[in-house]
Order: sequence, then structure tokens, then C-alpha cells
Amino acid sequence: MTEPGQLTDTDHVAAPGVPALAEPVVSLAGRRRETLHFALRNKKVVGALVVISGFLVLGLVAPLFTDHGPNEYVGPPAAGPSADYWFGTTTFGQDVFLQFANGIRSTFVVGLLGGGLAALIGMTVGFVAGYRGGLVDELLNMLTNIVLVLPALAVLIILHAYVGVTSVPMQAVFIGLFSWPWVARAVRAQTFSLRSREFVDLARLSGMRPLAVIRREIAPNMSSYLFMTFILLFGGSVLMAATLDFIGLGPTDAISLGLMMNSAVHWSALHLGLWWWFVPPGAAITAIVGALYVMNVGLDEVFNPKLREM
Amino acid sequence: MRRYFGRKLAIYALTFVVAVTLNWIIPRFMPGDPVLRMLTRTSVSNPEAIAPMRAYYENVFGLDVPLWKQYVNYWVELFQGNLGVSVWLFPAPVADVILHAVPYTLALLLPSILLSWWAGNKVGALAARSTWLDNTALPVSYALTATPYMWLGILLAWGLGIVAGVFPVAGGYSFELRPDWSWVFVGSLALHWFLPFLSLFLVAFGGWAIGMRNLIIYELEADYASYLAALGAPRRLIRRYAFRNALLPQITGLALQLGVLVSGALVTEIVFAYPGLGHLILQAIQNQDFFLLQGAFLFIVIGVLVANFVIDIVYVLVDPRTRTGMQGAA
Amino acid sequence: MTLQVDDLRVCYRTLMGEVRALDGVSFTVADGEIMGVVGESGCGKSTLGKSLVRLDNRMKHVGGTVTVDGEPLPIADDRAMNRFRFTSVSIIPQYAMSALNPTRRIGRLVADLLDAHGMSYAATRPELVRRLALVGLPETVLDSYPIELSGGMKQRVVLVLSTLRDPALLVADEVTSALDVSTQRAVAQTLVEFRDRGYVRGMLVVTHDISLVYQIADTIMVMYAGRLAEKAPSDVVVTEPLHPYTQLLIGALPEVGARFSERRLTGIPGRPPGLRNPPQGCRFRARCPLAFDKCAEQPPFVEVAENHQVACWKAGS
Amino acid sequence: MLRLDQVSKTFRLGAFGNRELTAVKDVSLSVDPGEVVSLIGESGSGKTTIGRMVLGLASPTKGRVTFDGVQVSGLRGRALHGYHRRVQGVFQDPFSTFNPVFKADRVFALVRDGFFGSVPAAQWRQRVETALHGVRLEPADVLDKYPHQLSGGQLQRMLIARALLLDIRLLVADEIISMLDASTRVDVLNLLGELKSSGLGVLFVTHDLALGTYISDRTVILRAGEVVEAGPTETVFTNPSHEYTRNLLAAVPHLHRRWDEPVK
Amino acid sequence: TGDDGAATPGAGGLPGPAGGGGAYPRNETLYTSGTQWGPPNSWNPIIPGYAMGTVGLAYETLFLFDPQKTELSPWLAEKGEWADKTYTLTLREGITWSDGKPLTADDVKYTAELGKIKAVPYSNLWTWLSAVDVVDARTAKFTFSDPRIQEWENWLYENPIVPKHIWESRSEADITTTANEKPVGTGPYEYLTHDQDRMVWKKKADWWATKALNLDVKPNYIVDIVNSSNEVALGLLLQGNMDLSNNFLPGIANLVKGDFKIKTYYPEPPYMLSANTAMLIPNTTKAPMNDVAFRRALASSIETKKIVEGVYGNIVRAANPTGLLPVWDQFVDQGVVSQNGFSFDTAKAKKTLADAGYKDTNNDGFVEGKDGKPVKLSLIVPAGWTDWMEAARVISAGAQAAGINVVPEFPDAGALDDARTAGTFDLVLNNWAGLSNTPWNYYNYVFQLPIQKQQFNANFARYENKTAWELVQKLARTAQDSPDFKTTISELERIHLTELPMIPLWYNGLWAQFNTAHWTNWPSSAGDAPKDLPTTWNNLWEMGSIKMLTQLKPVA
Ligand SMILES: Nc1ncnc2c1ncn2[C@@H]1O[C@H](COP(=O)(O)OP(=O)(O)OP(=O)(O)O)[C@@H](O)[C@H]1O
Ligand SMILES: Nc1ncnc2c1ncn2[C@@H]1O[C@H](COP(=O)(O)OP(=O)(O)OP(=O)(O)O)[C@@H](O)[C@H]1O
Ligand SMILES: [Mg+2]
Ligand SMILES: [Mg+2]
Ligand code: NI
Repeated sequence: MTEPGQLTDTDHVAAPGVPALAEPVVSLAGRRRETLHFALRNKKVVGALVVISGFLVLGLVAPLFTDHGPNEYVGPPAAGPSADYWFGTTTFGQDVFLQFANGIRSTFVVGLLGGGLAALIGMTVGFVAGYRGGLVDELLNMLTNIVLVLPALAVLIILHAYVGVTSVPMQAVFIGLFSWPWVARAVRAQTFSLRSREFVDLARLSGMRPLAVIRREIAPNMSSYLFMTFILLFGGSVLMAATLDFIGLGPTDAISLGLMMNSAVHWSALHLGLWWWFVPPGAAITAIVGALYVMNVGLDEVFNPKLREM
Repeated sequence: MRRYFGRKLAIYALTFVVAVTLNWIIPRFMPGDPVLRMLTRTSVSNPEAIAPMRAYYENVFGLDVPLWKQYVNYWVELFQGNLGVSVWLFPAPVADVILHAVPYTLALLLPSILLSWWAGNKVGALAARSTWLDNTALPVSYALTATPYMWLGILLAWGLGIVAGVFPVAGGYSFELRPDWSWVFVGSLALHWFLPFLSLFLVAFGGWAIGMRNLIIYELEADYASYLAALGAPRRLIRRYAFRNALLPQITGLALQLGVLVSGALVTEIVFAYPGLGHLILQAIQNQDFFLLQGAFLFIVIGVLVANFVIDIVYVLVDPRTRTGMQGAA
Repeated sequence: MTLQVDDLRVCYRTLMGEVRALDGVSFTVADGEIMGVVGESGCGKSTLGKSLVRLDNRMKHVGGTVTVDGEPLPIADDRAMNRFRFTSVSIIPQYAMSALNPTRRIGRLVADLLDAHGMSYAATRPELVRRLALVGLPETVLDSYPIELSGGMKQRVVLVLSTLRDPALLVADEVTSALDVSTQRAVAQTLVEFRDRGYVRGMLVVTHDISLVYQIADTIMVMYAGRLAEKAPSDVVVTEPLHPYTQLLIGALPEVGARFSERRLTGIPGRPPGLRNPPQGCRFRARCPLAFDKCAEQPPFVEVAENHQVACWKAGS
Repeated sequence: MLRLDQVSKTFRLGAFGNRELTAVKDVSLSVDPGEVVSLIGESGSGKTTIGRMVLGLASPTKGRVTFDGVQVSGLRGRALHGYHRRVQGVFQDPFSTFNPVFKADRVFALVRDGFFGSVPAAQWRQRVETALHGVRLEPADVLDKYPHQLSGGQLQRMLIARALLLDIRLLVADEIISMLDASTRVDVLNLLGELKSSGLGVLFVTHDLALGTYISDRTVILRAGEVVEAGPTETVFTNPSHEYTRNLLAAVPHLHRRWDEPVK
Repeated sequence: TGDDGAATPGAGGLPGPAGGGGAYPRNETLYTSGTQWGPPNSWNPIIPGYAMGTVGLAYETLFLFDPQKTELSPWLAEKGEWADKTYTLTLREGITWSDGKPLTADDVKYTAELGKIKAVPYSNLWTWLSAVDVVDARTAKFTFSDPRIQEWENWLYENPIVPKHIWESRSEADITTTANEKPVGTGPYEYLTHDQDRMVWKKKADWWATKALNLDVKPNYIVDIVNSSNEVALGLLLQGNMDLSNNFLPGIANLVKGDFKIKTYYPEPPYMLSANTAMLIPNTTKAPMNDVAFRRALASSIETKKIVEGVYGNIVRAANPTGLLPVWDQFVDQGVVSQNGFSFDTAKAKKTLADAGYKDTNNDGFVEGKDGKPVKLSLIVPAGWTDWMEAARVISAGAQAAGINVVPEFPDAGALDDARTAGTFDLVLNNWAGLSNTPWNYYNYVFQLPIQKQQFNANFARYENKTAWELVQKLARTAQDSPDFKTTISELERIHLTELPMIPLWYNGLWAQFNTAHWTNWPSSAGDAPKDLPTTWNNLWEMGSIKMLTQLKPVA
């Protein structure tokens, strides 16, 4: 039961792996430079950044050095890793490394777009519900709860099956549409506690409109939290996309890490011993998502002075 | 308390209605006509036969009445446990098809969810107090929770199944056996069950361990922990309290994760050709069996709803703050 | 003599450097004495209180000794201290509102705690109930969760709990700040009563409300910037303070009936210095109306009259 | 100037608003120019709620809050904007009144954005400095700093300066000193006293009786949302007519005078 | 409607002791897969979707079709004779149903008359059949209003006879919706048990053919494993846990050469017999596919070899330009082919386009339509059909090289069905002209008229050619051995190749790979090996696969 102005504990919940916030607001108080200072000294953050940017650069740059598409038959079929084909070739003679690099690109697109959209929706819903309270809150809360209990994958499967998904961005959008509820919940809880802060009243006395209050007063206070939320959504979207791709509901006009695994399995790479076809894509996803999670913990330590000193 | 449950129930009921309605709407307004599918399948060639066949199948699938009536019928049938007829497995009733697959899925899901939750929390709590464990278990947990279910599945199937040949990689039990309760049979069931279970368990385990570790660190920082320490309480007691309190968000976390876990199970079943729901759903998609897909979807939604509700009840039982009705901001 | 603190130095470790929150503090609390500790925010009152019971993991014992009943407290050794906590030193923390585990019934909490100390809950319970009754709480609070209690009730539960084993010394940190005037009074008087009944022998009441501490304390100790400024019987501190800081502090307190239009009160200009790099010499120098050259040297904390100690060059003369 | 007529405020609690809590019940009071009215009561007695209603941040469930005869709760958009030009508030906790993420002087920028968009920057700076001097702050000390770098007293004074940027006639001061050190309290109180002399009306909300008397002309004692006693401050304090007021006064710790008998 | 037969794991699928447990002796059991893609749930031979073996192992047809000799051979029927518009059918003697009752002409009549129910797939039989009369217990006489010989033969070997004594009590609705658990048939096997992932048949004690034809099926048990995916089948096959996989197993060519005890029908490419023809189908109602020159250019732009080798690794073979399956080689008119056939030749494709007036006016590398507008054609293939998706990519690449902008698209299979049925597509791949008793089927598939709003299973190109359609109908009424048959086919081939309403590309294989660890003497191209079709696919038992079971030899 939620009473205006109060929160049940159930509402204030972090997804597993999401560190619960000790304090609703980590008051960064303009210590941005300080934050950066600590961030750059935090091994977790730096390590994760290196991994992620490494993959990002690979995804962005590698495809530029070749003039054929990732699906073209360029080499001998089913050849193992070699100097010419670093990650070997598929049964058709496609360059696995090329697919891999392009797949990473899709992975980032899905993460950014899917995570971004989910963050946008989740935050909007959370902010509005938390700030307005009352009936609006009740309704949005209900919506959130509904979407929350609907198993996202099942919904996505249904949607994919009916609508069909042709491109990576489209897939990302669908994923984004169904992964926001926990964000909405968390943001709502935070907004709830922030909106009773007196600076919100002061902003209102200064003639600020509600949306401006949310955007210019409340959101900046949660920026670190929102950023961490986005990171988790990014990782979640990547995993979800990989899952969908794997069961053959991925984009049809592109290559992605999930699709690589899908075709590897489809074309019996396991039995034919073509491990280079299915090991790299999964490893890349694990590395990227894992790095994101680790970065999240690192950032938590950076943002939260209590943890910083442990 | 009653109001709390009333409210929860209302939300669940509403979710259910929305899910059912969505479920009803989508196939009716999307491309892919089940009647067409049946007509194509039955190889009707002469034009005269098409119209009566169409009428016949429309009747079978209940599509020959006005939309509103179809909607009402849908609900009525639903409450009679009737989810319609499968197109792909025509003429099998969807409910039947699903019921046969569900035991396998549950056999994977329940143990993997509960055990991973239990073990993850234990290990997470241990990691929070031991630097050594923290430095080993934590990175492993991160890697695990970031692993896509199917990839872990593929690796296990490949490594332990195909290369090492220790475990079978298809089916619910050996194809050479007829079901009975002999040791051989049960052993075969377990052998086929193990790898899919393991991959589900491992991925979920990582998430819980990390969650618990982080939560417990926050709990150990809490005021009540310092107070106990100031009163000379031994670490053991403080840790026990911290663990107990950290479990609460993990319980709600479980509710939040159910959907993800179910999806994980579906994909894992596909990798291991385990005869559960995941497989059925994949086939339903590939065969445009929207009725089956709908049924499976509904089933999952109901399952998740029920599980959520159970978790809600458990939560109320273990957290006094929800019981008093005068909760403070968490 | 119950408590003797000698040249206690404690600092906080931060990434920006050490904060020397207690910088050479020496005093004694006699048997049966209630000592009020006052001062502006951030002058180290809570740090003093915490140091005597439990240094949290950010605090570091730099120097000095603490003895209770002649026995030295190993305050730097968290484990060794456990033997003294609860029995010999105890604390009511500043955060009493959140000091109880929210998911345990009070009774269970007490039982767990006693159990950990090798005591029987069943045997202790009658005494517990009696003390609860003394602070006006029914036995049923033992079956309640903390959330079911009001702030004042929680405050009193913590009071009873902290003193359950009749500690020699109780540190009460801002126990009344969050309460209404009437509850405030009740809690404050309970503290006195506990002392009178011998549940606690010596008490350190940390607060910034001088008027309140004046009501219950035998002695008042004024702190400034991690050091002691003045210590004297409470009447003396209120009526004839010697340290300029104490004088200004008391002068800034409005009395009921004082009117702006009639008598203007004045505050103390400026702010206390930061403790990361405290100034040399008398730390109050910058704000002190009487400051003179000698203040560049640190004044000793000396007894100028019976039981009256001051750290000011001007006060001694 | 400000009048409250039989104002009540009821909050709906519970999942579907099925529990009610009357935070303010039939409160009537008025504040005239140059007058300081103290609103005194224990925690939860509805003081803040009244303040918020006066400021238009909440609307009364029953009764009318009027300013110069205009009903405050009916104000919207431009009219509300105009109202805030004349009526402003300062709140209890200076640290939470400043958004910790931004520099403290942003409160001035907000006023400019909200009300004086057309004033040139240089001129605006001039005005801000004048206002800061008005609250006896050295602009160099407080501008371009983050809230945590300033003291509570400085922050509270900045907030008053902010209000002074507008040609306000009424200030709602909600426990503006309770979070401050005894030494800084007095400065802020003295400042209010001076402003009052220049014709500003102040609704002074506090739970501290001693402070209530220091600057106020009239005092209103609240209990559980209801007015138990109201009148000239002198009268209320020297000659309380209500039992509750007497108990309250008795519990106040005085310097130089000990509590007589225990209050249970 | 619990399909929980005798030995099904109890309600809800949990294994129960019912039906007895235990293992199937390995040397008596044949493990197969490739037919059943979902849990077995229907043993009703009348409606499609029945469990593997329902027709073939349990129910049987009157005739088998022998693809070697391309003629029917008697099975339940002893013989059948045409006399003008009547066909007299004589049943073999001594055949009984598995419940012991004899098979009679009444059963045949009853089965044929089921077609009067509109929902029975062969209901159109009754548009040209007028009556069935029972002459005596073993003789039935069919009277036709329009004797379509080819179509009738098709019916004779494709439709199983069901026991009247059991079925007659069922209502019309029941007949088309019942799961028909515990089927009572005449075939060599009986239902034993099933589960989510398997279907188990058990050999029946006295099968009529053992006596009558000296045919004895060797496996005592047939365990058909439900396909979850082809790669799973490959795994089981490699481990020797499966004996016959009728799955599409890419990469099998490597394994056949290796030491894995895995064999295919041919030891070298194409490894498999051919099962059907994969066709590129242009929508001839749309420009520029309505222009035969354009279609010809498209046909020459496709490098089928690359599909055969690159995508399939040589387990399929390129199609003859006529598209007729290899079994009909005798009907391929080489003259027509050499004169009108097409082959991969990008230059020629370009020339054909140029000659027909298609030019690249905007220099984007692709020709524009005759109206000057850019041409962009989508070639649709169902998402998830990975081999076809790859093939579509090859086709598009070839077309683009020739200047035709073809883009592969992979809609959901349902959307693709809709597009193909409604005719909204540009280009589509389809292979529904499969192995059958007569080339008539193939041409019926290519030329069928009239064009309807929805084309369900033929002439997706929506190509209208009355002459061709008349020839197809004529073919239906012509006996295969009459010389007329051959000339009619030649004429059809000529029309097909000059008009190219559909472009035959390659023959999909009759996927079949065997593991010889437990069973040997599999069908093979080797000299003395059996030549039966090595498959468990539905409809193929009746083409002689059933005989494969009688030839198998257990490894001791
Ligand atoms: N955890 C900490 N880390 C770093 N510095 C600290 C910490 N806690 C307190 N300090 C610093 O130590 C000094 C003394 O703090 P302490 O809490 O003892 O003051 P106090 O007199 O109790 O003030 P208050 O009246 O506000 O409670 C202050 O300067 C404060 O900033
Ligand atoms: N937004 C709200 N929703 C529900 N109840 C509220 C709300 N705001 C205040 N209340 C309730 O109204 C009553 C009066 O609150 P108010 O804040 O006005 O008291 P107060 O006199 O200012 O107390 P304090 O001295 O603690 O600030 C309290 O019981 C409070 O819980
Ligand atoms: Mg303190
Ligand atoms: Mg208030
Ligand atoms: Ni001095």
C-alpha cells in the first residue's frame, strides 16, 4: 500500500545486481571534478571503460577496413582461425571476425537505443508519478506494475512474431518498450523523497513549472543514479537482444552477436567443431555486459562516499 | 493488511485482464490468418472447396462470430480452461499441448530459481565478509550474470555434452527408455535435466550473489548495525541481522527477475532440446500457431502473476514494515 | 573517579586527509556525575562520545588514554573493547530513531543481544519490564516492531536497552534534539532518574542545547574545534563563564520573554575553523573579541577555580 | 493584508484515499504589514501546512486564505506568479532548500528567470549585491560557492536576500532558525526584526517558544491543527489563558531557572 | 481429450508406470527423426498433421507408388482396372485390421465417401467422382463423371483406408477434429506410446504383407524422435543414438567422408535423392516481372552453382531448366531444353535486359523500368529458414550484378504466406512441387487456372496461359504410358521455358542420413543395395519407404 508522501518498502527495490541506494540522493554537490578524480582512480571503472571502449572501437573501426559485407562469402568454408581470417570462417566461408566486429556494432546500437528508450520511458513515468502523486501516480503505478509482471521476453516474442523485426534499431525500440518498469519504480521512489525537499518548493516559488522542476531540479540530483540505471538497462537490452536473435527473432537485415550464435547452432557448428563461430560472440557479450556491471559497481563506489572509503 | 492484499489483488487482476486482452487482440489484428494456414496445409486446390473449408475452420477457431462476441467467448472459454485449438498441432487443444510441456519447464525452473536464489544469497553474504571470497566469487559472479543464457548453454552442451560426451544434449530422458519409476529411468531423467538446470542456475546465481553482497554491505553500514556494535554485540549477530534484512529486497528482486528467469528457461530449453514450453513456443512461432503462442503466453503470465503474488505474501510475512500499514520511507 | 580521559586525540581518515576531530582532550567524570558537553556544530562532541564506546572504521585513535574505574579502555582495539561495551561503557547514539533493527521485534532484539553476551533473556526480562515501566512504556513494546513506536518511545527504548547492564558510563548523544518540548523534558528527567537509581554511574550528555543541559547536568563542558574550552559546574558555566566563547554562546541564547525591541541579542560572528588544518594557537582567536598576541600560543586547559577549568589566556589572569 | 478564515486542510491517506488526516482545522489569523505573527506548536501541529497554504503551495480543503482580499488558492499562472512577487517563503532546512547539485547563487538566477528576464545581467548583479548587503552578507563570500561550502546562517540569509529581490510584502518564515547553531540564530532573528521595521509582514513559524517571543508582535499557539490560544505575544507568554500553553511554557528549559517538578 | 495413450507419461506428462517401463532393446529398435516437428498429438490419417507413421506404419493405402518404375504397385489392393468411366478395384485377400476384423470393400467405400465432408482434404474428389459401389466384400466400383486418371492414381496411393466399423459411429465434426488415439490400421506397426519428444511404434504380430508379399519389417520398435532442431538430430546421429535422420543436416558431406559410420544414399555429391524443386517465383502480375524478357534475364543472372556449393555444400543438385525431378528424366525433352533453356550468364542477362529496353538511366548500377522509374524488387524468404535465406542472398547478389536490383527480405513465415497467397510479393522462393506419382502434379503447380484472389498452393506467379492449362488438364486424363503423355509434356516444357512463369533453381534433397552402427543395408546407389526411398516423411512411406524397413539388417 502506498500512501502519498510515503513509500512502501516494496516500491523501493533494486533489481538484483543493482546496488540499493543507501541514501536517496548522493549529494554530489558540484563535486564533479572530484567525482571524475575518483572515477579515474577506481580500478573497476577504469578497467570496465577500457574493455567497453576497446569493443566499441573494434566495432566502429574494424568494418571500415574491408570492402565486403559481413555476410559475403569471402573465404574457404569452415576454416579455423588463421592469419587471413582471425576468427576463422563459417560453413559458407563468411569471415567470422568481420561478422563479429559488425555484431558488436549492433550490440552497441541495441544497448544504447534500447537502454536509452527504456531509461527515457522509465524515468518519465517515474518522475511524473513521483512528482505528481495522487491519481496520476496511482495510474502510472498500475501501468508500471502491469508491464512489470508481464514477462518481457514472452511479450517480445509475441510482438516479434506478429510485427516482424527487420532492423537492429527496431529491435532495440521493442526491447526498450518493455524493459523500463523497474526503472520507473526506482525513479519514482527517489522522486518521491526528493519532491518533498524544500528546494522544490523554492523552485515553485520562483515560478518554475512542474516539468521544469523535474528537469532542472530533481533530475540533476539523481544524475549518478540515472546514469547507473542506464548502464544496467544497456546491459539488459544487449542480453535481451541476444536472446531474441538466438531464437531466430532477430533483425533480418543485419548481423548481430546473437544472430551469429543462432546461425552457428543452426549450421551445426557445435557438432562440426567450429567453435570459433559461436565462442567469440558469446564471449563478447559477456565481456561487454560484465564490464558494464562492474563499471556500475565502480561508479557506485565513486558516487557513494560511504563505499568509497572501504 | 487486508487493504494491502486487496490492492495487490486488484493490480494482478488488472494485469491479467490486460494480458488476456492484449493476447486476444494481437492475432486478430495482425497479419497471419490461422484459417489461411489451415487451408494452405490441407492443400485445397479446387476453388469450390475453399469457401466451405474456410467456413469450417472459422467455426473451429471461433472466428465466425462478431468481434465482441469472440472476446466474450474467449473469456468464457478461458475460465473453462479452454485455450482454443492449436493450428500447428491441429486438432490438439492448446491447453493439452501446454500441460504436457509444463512439467518439464517447471522441473527446470523451480529448482534453478530457488536453489540459485538460496545459494547466491549465501555466497553473496559470505563474500561480503571475506576478502578472499570477495575477490574470487565476485568476478565469477559478474561474469556469470553477464553471460547470455544460451551461450552458457551452448558451451556446456558443447563441452560436457558433445566433446566430453558426459551428458546427453537432447530430450527429457533417454530415447531408449519407457517411463517407469525405476532407477535407470529416474537417473536418465536427472542426467538430461542436469545441464539445462546448471546453466539456468549459474547465470541466476551470479546475479543473486552480487545483489546480496552489495545489499549486505549497505546493511552493515546501517545505524542499527553500528548501535549493536556499540553495545558490544558480536559480529555474528550483526551479520545475521544484516543478512536477514538484505534478504527482503532480494525477495522483491526475485519477483522482478521472474520474467527474466522464465525467458532464460525458454532459451535454455531450446539449446538443450528439452521438451518444455520454450521449445513449444519456438515451434509455435515458426509455425505461426498463434493460438498456441497465445496459450503459452497466457500460461506464463499467469504463472508469473501467481509467483509474484506468492512472493508478495511471503514479503508481507517477513517484513513487519509492510504489515503495520504505517511504513516509513525506505 | 569513574571516567578519566587523558589527552585523547582522535581523527577521521578521509581521502582528503585527516580530520583531527579530537585534539588533546582531558577531563574526568566523577562517580554519579552527569556531564553536559556543549558547543557549536562540528566541534567534536559526538566524536568524543563515540571514541569512548566505539570508533567506527573511519576513525583513528591517535593518542591519549581513557580509563573507567581505573581500568584502561583499549579504545583502539575494536575486539578488545567488546568486553567493556554494554557493561562498562554504553551509548545512546545520535540516531536513536533508526538504531533498532526494523525487522526484529524489540523483545527478540533484546533477547538476541543478551544471548550474545551470554545472559539469559528470561532472567533479565522482569528487570527490563520494570525499567520500561519506569520510562512509561508498557510491556507490550517488547512485542512491537520499531516502526510501530513513536520517536519518543524509540528514544526511551534505546535508553533502557543501553543501560540494561548498568554501565559505569553512558554517553547520550543529542537524545532530545528531535523531540517536542514536553517529551524532551520527560526524557531528560529520565536520564537523571536513571542516574539517581544507580542504573548508570556517570553520564556524558552531548547536546547543543545549553538550556536543556543546564537543567540536568552537574557539570558542563564546552568544546570548541576539537578541544575543550571550559569546564565547570553547570551553574557556574551559565552564570559566570570565563571563556569568551562560552560567554558569547550563552549571550546568544534568547530567553522566553526577551524581545527584539527591548534587548538585542548578539550572535558570534564567523565560523569555527575547519579541523583538517586547524590554526595554531587558540582556535577561537579569529572570532574572539578579546584576542591578543599571546593567543597565537595555545592556552593550557587549567583549573582557575575549584572544578573550573578554562583554556584561555585572559581567563586565568 | 493576509487573512486566514476558518481554514482547514485534510490529507487523504491510504491506498484509495480512504483515511483522512486533518492537519489544520478551522484556523483563522491575519498578518498586517510590519507585523510579525508567530505560529507556535509542537511537531505535527500543522504549522508548515499553514505556511504552505499561504504560499500557494497547497490549497485549503475548507475556508479561505486571502491576500489583500484576493483568494490565494484560486490563483493560477500569471496571477500566482504575481502573488509570489509579493509573498515569499524561507524554509526550515537551509541545506535542503538549496539544490546540492548547483551553486548556491542559483537561487538568485531562478528569481531572475522567473520574474526579471528582461533585466540586463550587470544590473541584475548589482541588485543581487544590494540584497546580499541588505542581509549583511559579503557577496564575495557567498557567490559562486556550493551550498556545502556555506554555513547554515549564510544560506538562510541568502534565502532572505533572495526574497528581498522581489518587492515582497509578506515573508513566511518556516522554522528558519531551528537548524542553526544558537550563535547564528540570533543573527537571522535580528535580521527579521530589522525587516519588520521596514514594513514587511512576517508569518514566523516555530516550535521554540523562546524564539517565538523574541521578535513577534502577536502569537498563535497551535495544537493538532487547532488554534488553542492567540493574542499579543506579551499576553500569551506572561499570562497564558490555556492549560496547554501553560504546560508548554513549563516544559521550556530556561537558563538560570531549573525545572521545578517533573512532568510525566 | 487426453492423448495419453496406454503408456503415456501420466497426466501432465510426468512419467508414470502405466504401460510398463523398461528399455527398448537396441538391436530391435530403429531410431528415426525428421518428420515430426511437434509433440505427437494426432493419429487421425484424414487430417494433415498426424504423427509420424500414422499413414504408412499404421494405416495403409491401396497402392504404393514406385518411383523407380514410376508406376503404382498394388498394396492393400490387388488390382484396379479402368473401364471407360469406371474403375474397378479389387482388394487383396486376407487383410485384417489390427483389431482382427477383415478389411472389406465397405471400408474403401466409406473412406472415399468421407470426401463428401467439406473439411476433408480430398473433398474435391467428389467433383469428378460420382459414385462408389460395393460389388462384393473385396470389390468396389468407382464411377466418375470426369475420369482424371492422373489425379485418381494420386488419390489411390496417397489416401489411407480407414476402418468403417470404427469410424462410422463418429460425427462429421469428430472425424475432422478427433485425435484418433490408438489407431486401428492394417499396417505393420501398432501404437505403443508417445511423449513430448518421441513417438514409439511397435511391430504387429501378423502383418498381411509378410504372408502375401514375403515382406517382413525388421525393427520391433520404431522410436521417432521429435525434431527440436536439425543440429540436435545431427548430434544424436553422430553418437549413434539415431539410426536414420531425415533432417537437413548441413555439413553432412564432411561427415560422410569421415569415419563416423554415417552414410547417405550417394557416397558423393549430391549425396541425397531429390525431393522437390526449389523455384524462384516472380509475380507476373507486376511490372517488370510481367515481361518475359525480364524474367529470362533474371533467370540467367542466378548462379545456382554457388547456392549448391556454397550454401548447401553440394548436398543438393542444380535443377534441370524444366524443373522436373530426376525421376522424370525420361520426360525431359532435351531438344526443348537446349533450345529454350537458360543458364547462368551475367553478360547474357545484361544483354537480354538491354535488348528488351531496360536501361540504367540514373546510373545507380541498376536498370530502370520501362516507365523510367527505378526497379527495386524484394525477394522474400521466411525468416529463420537459414538455408533459403542464404540462397536468397546469393540470388540477389547475382541479380544485382546483372543490373537488377533485387533485395532479399525475410518476413515472418506467416506474413510471407499471406503475401504469397494474396499475390502482394515481388519475388518468392517456393518448393511445393514435390515427388509424386506423376509430372502432372508439377505442371498443375506451375500453370493452374483460374487465378483466384488467393492462390493457396499452385501458380503463385499468377501466370495466365489458357493453352498451357488445357494441356495440363489433358495430361490429367492421359495414361502415363500413352505416347500422348510425352508429347503433351514436351509442349508444356516448351511453354514453361519460353515463358518462365517460375524459374526452377535446384532440387532439394530427400534428406536422409544413416548411422550404420546398429542397422545396415540401407538404401544406397551402390549396385546391390536396396533402392527404396530412405525416408520416414509422411506420404513417402507410400512411395516405398516402407520397404526400407523390410530390408534393414540389425548389426548383431
Ligand atoms: N565520518 C567523518 N569523516 C570525516 N570527518 C568527520 C566525520 N564525522 C565527523 N567529522 C568531522 O569531525 C568534526 C567533529 O564532528 P562531530 O560529529 O563530533 O561534531 P559534533 O560536535 O557532534 O557536531 P553536531 O552538533 O553537528 O553533531 C567535524 O568537523 C566533522 O566535520
Ligand atoms: N503531504 C502530506 N500528506 C499527508 N499528510 C501530511 C502531508 N503534509 C503534512 N501532513 C501531516 O499533517 C500534519 C501536520 O503537518 P505539518 O508539517 O504541518 O506539521 P508541523 O507543525 O510543521 O510539524 P513540524 O514541527 O514537525 O514541522 C502531520 O501529521 C503530517 O504528518
Ligand atoms: Mg554530533
Ligand atoms: Mg514543519
Ligand atoms: Ni582566546
